[in-house]
Amino acid sequence: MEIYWVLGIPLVGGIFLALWGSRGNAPEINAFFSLLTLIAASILTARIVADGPMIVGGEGWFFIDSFNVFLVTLTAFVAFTTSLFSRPYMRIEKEHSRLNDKRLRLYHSSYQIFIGAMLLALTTNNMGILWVSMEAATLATVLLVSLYRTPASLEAAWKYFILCGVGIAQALFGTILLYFAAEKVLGSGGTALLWTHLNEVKGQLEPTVLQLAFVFLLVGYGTKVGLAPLHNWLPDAHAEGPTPVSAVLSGLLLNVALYAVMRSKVLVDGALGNDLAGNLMMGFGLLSVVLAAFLIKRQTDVKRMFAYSSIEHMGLVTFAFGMGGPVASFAGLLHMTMHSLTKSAIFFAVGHATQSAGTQLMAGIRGLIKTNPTIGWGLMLGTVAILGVPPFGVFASEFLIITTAMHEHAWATPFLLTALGVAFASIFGKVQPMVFGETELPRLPYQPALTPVFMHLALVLMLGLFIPPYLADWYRQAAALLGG
Amino acid sequence: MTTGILLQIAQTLAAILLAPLLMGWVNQCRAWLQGRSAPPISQPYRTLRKLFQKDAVIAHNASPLFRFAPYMVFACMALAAGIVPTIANDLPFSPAADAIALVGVFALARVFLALAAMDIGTSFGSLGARREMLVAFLAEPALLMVFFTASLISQSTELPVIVQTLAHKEFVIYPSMAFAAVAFWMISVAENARIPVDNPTTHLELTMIHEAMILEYSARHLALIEWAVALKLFTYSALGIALFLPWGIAPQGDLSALPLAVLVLLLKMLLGGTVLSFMEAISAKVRLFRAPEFLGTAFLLGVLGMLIHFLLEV
Amino acid sequence: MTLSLTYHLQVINLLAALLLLISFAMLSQRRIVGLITLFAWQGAALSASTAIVAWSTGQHHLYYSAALTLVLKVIAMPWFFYRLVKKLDVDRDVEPMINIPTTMLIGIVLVIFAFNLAMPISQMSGTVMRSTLGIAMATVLLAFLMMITRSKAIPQVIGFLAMENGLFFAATSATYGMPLVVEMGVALDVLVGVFVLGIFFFQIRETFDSLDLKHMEKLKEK
Amino acid sequence: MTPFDMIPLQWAWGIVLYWLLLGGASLLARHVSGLVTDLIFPLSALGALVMALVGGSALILPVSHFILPIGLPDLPFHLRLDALSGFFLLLLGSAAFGVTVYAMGYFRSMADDQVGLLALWFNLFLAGMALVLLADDAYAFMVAWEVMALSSYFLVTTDHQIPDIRRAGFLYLLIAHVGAVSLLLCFGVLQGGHGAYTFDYMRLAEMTPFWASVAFLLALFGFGAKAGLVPMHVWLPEAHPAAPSPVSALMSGIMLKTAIYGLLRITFDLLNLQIGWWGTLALGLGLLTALYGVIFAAVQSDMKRLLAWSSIENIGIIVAAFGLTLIFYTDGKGGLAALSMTALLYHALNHAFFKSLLFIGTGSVLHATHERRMGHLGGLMRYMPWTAWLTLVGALAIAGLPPLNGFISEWLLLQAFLLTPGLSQPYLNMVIPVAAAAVALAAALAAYVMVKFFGIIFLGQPRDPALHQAREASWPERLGMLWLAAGCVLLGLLPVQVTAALAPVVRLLTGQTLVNDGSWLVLAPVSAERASYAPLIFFAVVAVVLLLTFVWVRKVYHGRIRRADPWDCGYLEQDARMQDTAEGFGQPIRQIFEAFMRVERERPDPFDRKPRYSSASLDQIWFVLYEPIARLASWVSDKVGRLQHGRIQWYLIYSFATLIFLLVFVTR
Repeated sequence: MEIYWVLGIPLVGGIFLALWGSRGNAPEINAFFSLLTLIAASILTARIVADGPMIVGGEGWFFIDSFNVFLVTLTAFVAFTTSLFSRPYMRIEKEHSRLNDKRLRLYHSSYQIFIGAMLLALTTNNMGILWVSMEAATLATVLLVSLYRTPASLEAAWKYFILCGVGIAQALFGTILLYFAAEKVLGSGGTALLWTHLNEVKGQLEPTVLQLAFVFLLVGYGTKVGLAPLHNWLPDAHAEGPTPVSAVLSGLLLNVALYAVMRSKVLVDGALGNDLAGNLMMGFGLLSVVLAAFLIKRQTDVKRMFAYSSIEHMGLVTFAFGMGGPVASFAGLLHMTMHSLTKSAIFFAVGHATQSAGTQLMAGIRGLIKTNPTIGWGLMLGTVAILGVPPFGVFASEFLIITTAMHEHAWATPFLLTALGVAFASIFGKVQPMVFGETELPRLPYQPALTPVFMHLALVLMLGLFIPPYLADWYRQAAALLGG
Repeated sequence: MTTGILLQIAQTLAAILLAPLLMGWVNQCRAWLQGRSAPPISQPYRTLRKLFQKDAVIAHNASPLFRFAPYMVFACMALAAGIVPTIANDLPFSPAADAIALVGVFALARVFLALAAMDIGTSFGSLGARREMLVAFLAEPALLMVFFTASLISQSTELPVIVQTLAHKEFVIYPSMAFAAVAFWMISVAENARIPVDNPTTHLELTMIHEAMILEYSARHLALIEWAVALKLFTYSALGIALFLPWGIAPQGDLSALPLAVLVLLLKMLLGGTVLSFMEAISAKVRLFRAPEFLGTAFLLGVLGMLIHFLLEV
Repeated sequence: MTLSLTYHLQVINLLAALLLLISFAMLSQRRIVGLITLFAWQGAALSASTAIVAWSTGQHHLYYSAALTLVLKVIAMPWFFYRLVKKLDVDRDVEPMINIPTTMLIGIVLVIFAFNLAMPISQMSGTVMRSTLGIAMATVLLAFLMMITRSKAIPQVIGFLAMENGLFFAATSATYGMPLVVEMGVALDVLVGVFVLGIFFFQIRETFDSLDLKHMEKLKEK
Repeated sequence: MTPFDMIPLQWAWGIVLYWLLLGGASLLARHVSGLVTDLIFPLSALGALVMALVGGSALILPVSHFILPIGLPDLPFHLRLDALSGFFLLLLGSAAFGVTVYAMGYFRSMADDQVGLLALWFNLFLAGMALVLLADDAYAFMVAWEVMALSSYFLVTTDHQIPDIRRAGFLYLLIAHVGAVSLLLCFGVLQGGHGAYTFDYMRLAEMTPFWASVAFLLALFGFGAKAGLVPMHVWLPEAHPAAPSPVSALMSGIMLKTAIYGLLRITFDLLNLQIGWWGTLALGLGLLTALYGVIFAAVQSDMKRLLAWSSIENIGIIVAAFGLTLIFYTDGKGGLAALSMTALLYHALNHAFFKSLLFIGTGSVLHATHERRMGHLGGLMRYMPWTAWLTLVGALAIAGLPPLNGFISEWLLLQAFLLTPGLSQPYLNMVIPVAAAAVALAAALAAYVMVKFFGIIFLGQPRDPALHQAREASWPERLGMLWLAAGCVLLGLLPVQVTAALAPVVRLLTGQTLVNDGSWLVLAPVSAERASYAPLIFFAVVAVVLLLTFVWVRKVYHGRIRRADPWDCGYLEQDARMQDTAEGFGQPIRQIFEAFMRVERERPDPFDRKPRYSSASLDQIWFVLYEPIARLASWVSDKVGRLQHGRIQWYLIYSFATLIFLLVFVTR
């Protein structure tokens, strides 16, 4: 039952804001709906914790297990904090008259739709619907990326649309192939694409078809995950869109896309019985990590830089899932969580920083710690966290990933070592002067909404030192599900 | 034990008292060899007495360190003289410091002297200190190498044990000791500020090392330093004797051998002094920049000696 | 029955071949209006084949998707694009990135590749059609190629939609159509997508006063 | 339960918590003027003292385990306190006590909110270091390790307005992080596959020689990067001068030792086999580091930089001792291993004391004169006698002069070197005495460096008129220095007792202990015949002779003392600029060892009105190793950047190519 609330609230919110979103208190309404979603999601979570996995609706349209339930919570949570952050942020944008009410209406309503689409993608049991909602999420964000209507933002949005559209088309082809293989076993009709059904019979699915299907799915959803060399839309979209959008894009959308990949991988592994899928993912992951690290080195735009860092981390997660095994999968899931929390926190801090400096170029941002200490420390700590320095949680997952890799795929570790080193040098070398040093930047005229930042960082810190047992259990079950 | 302690004190006192004599003898020989009319052999004693009677003149900005240093240097040298077996071989002090510690003692004295030299802040003082340390940082490890060779042979760094092994065990020829001997000679020349590294008789600012350090001292402080210098020369000679011609030093607890030992010692000292002055007379002072090379050679010889030991004697 | 099946089989194979032919034609077509026409024809062929499949196999929900295809891809979208082209007045020759003959050659290679790829699958395809999957895949790849070669916005989008056609063909002919929900969803997405694109075109147009993609190469690694 | 039936481990963990709380408190208290310096720092110092006691007690008490309810799900923090950890905790506590007391006076002059923040990181730093020593599983260790690095980074960048300091901090954290990652890999090897991250499992894991060597090399790299082993040392001469002096003292005196601790823990405790060539490698690296460090120390003109380089030297000596221990150990010579291990631990302890002492000494000088360049100091002994005399103790100690503590560890080490004829491999028999020569050379050079250091800063005439205003350090600062100086003296005078106290650690690591053949007075590590050293007698004799001479001179000759201008061969116009500068003092060394450095000279041309000559000796390794790496990285990133040139068609081609490639790949 809660599932309908979880999906319904954002939908209603989207429609409501589409109609009345141009009024002054739209940001509050937005935050309110996000809060409702979060509440519904947590009730759902509580339900799952109590009763275990469940299948809801007609022939079982919705399927919630330990793998996606925590992603649902995560999504709802980050969506809520982001909406809190976007309240003052969007106000300022409006005062600077970079946006007007019409655009804000568009922004708020698409925001809700986007969240709804992602939640649907996470909860649906039907691989087809999964595809549909992924596409919907893309469409909802395209207009958000081009919200400023600047040439750059239009270009970014266009690339985002075309590249992801093409990618997702491949994913559809993969889905068709999947269905093609499935109907032989399950017979044609609605149930043949239900993941739960597929999962039961995955052993009987036709390998040759499935491996083709997986290639298409991987290329398709991988484009949205931002795996190199399919990642080219990602930095542009992150850099040119409004910061809240960047936050949810790299904090949530990438996760959801990766979720789709993983769902397919489970089926393919079952059908093929070899670790072809795993090797492909390891390859992509490693490539992304290394490329991203070296690309970070040459960035001048702060949001672009952190976008590349998202690619790097998604690569790491993909690599971990590719390795498989309980520890690695566990680490991958953990890393997903940590990355969304940390990265969105960073984007919040960066948003305020860029607003106070009036530029996204890092050369223009200096000595935040003097003018806006909280922002400065938020950015510094966030950066340190995302770079995998303990006691922040990102380290916990990197610890598991790297140690496992060292033991099972020692050949990969030199790449990881290089990439991590280069990424650390580049990011920290660029962030340090932004935070430290002398400056003549003005103080922010308003009170920055840094509650979300420190809330996230506190969570990350907490998870680095202590992971609640039930959360750990989810991770374990999910890891087992992903072929542990 | 008591006899040991008495012997120890006796030996130390003897060293302290005899040291200027050796100095005088060396100067006399050198004068003869250079065809000058020689000062009497007791000249050093006279100098010391004269210096002790004078009023001390000290620079305005001299710190306590400056006045403390001479006593420190003297004390160190006395200790050194105490632990080197000169006449007898069972010395209660000797467990207190072995060969390595002996090097440490010399280093301690040197550091204090160098610091005192820098204290007044004159151009020559700091210059002397620098040069002294330059000589030291090569001479010290070289000296250690010499000791190592000896102690690898005798399986010990205890000077008495070394002497015991070299003198009172059956006679063996150690090629390594030959290298060590040459190295030791070069070191002791440098350490005692003799030609060719330094010239104790001139105050030529381009070349002087030791003298540059003690320029600011006068009267009793100077006297103590001069005495310490003499003592150092004495100790080094004693060392050389103990290491390279140890025969005649009285073995553990046989007092009957003592008189002989004293006699032998005096002879050796005379001999050593003659040789030293002879070498000084025939060689010329090298340029300061050559000093590191000179000592580097000594260092290398020391190391070579050790390697030779491993090659031929193990 | 088998006879009729063979008829359908032949007709559908014919339509499939037509589909492939049209893709090639699109690949070689310079004028945008011509492109749009071809796109309409492709849609028509697609919906026809869908209808036949529906009729021959009694998968009634395929009628819906055939109708949907007819409405969307043969009428609505071409019309919309015509309007757009007239309105924005961008109907000029498009100079492709790679010249036409080369493109054709690459296209042929792709087709062969796609067939080889699809061969093992078609072997054990239990459905009436054999080689359709290969053709669908070829159509998709050709559309992809077209998107690569075209340097203007509208042709690229048409290529995108042609790709969707290929997918639809695969969905309907290789399998007896996806579950209805899915197809509806897909169709909805396509529809929304096109509207978004429409908005886009105007925005791009008013920003760059041209739909040439050459203006949109600013974002890069300096 | 009452505090008395708590096991030491619980005490240790309690103090770690206590430090963390103090950190939080100082953050809150930062707005109340003077509260942090007058309350927080004393409390931290108290904690340090207790920590020292706990560590000491752990040397004799049995090993104790302890599991915290935090950490990873399957891997809660395991803590463990054995003799090794105990020894290093003792080192940490006793040295940190002096430094923290000192800090109480040192940071008085700092703005309140700044000092509040600083105290937070200060306490975190202490807690982190202690936790490193207590950790008993890979995760806890790494967390503590990085907390230590991070907090010290924030301490180093206290004055982040200065670009050089930012650069130093960045370099420091970067190298620390790379080292940490290689430690991660090392643990990855050690965990043996079944996700067994606790040290207990690692102790059990059976390793092939190959993987053991990989683990060892990774550990050597990781810990070497933290300890400042050549060629990973480049951050050290930058970061230590950049930090506030008490922090430099902590970093140099204690943090470097945590790296040594890790090296010992992994090599002798976690790895279940050791291989001889490891020892040779470590010995070689250690000696190289020692010589490299001391040579560069001799040519520095910045006093804190000089000390930083000298830290590199001492680490080199410690690592050399480590290598020697390995060689003996793998050769089955437990007794000799015990000897060199004792030397190692002893030197680590000594270095903690005298290096911290020297660093805070420079801190007081810095406070009094706001000057770090030795070329602008001088004659301070007259204005700050306490600082001067206490620093002199440290200087003599680090120069390895008897009867202070520096001498003993070097003496022990040389003894160990002299015992190599016992070894089975002949080539080692030969090589190692030569290594002894290198150690001796380094020690002698250290004396050179310290004469330069002390002489130029505290002796001579002030090179700058402003120095006449220099004031003596405040009483907490003096107290801190006094504590450390006393440590140097006691460690120097009581070697027998200290070595006895080290015995449990040595037994834990090498299986044997040092037998002291001498009495409570005489240290005779192998046998009284073999070698012996009795600093107390030594000291007594020197003192007695000194006294006697003094009295005698006084009694016999009552010469008066006249004050006059310096004579200096009768030269007139003595002024401060005629003294040796720091550069001048180092010049001979530079001339001899120029091959190691890149010397940049600024020569005046003949027509200069105000001719200036300046020369800087730069680290050659930076240019031959690090700059090429940096260039390579940017070259690669340029090439990679080409991929992304904005044309959407190209992006489509990437996707297309990927698709085709994968299709071919899977259906091949």
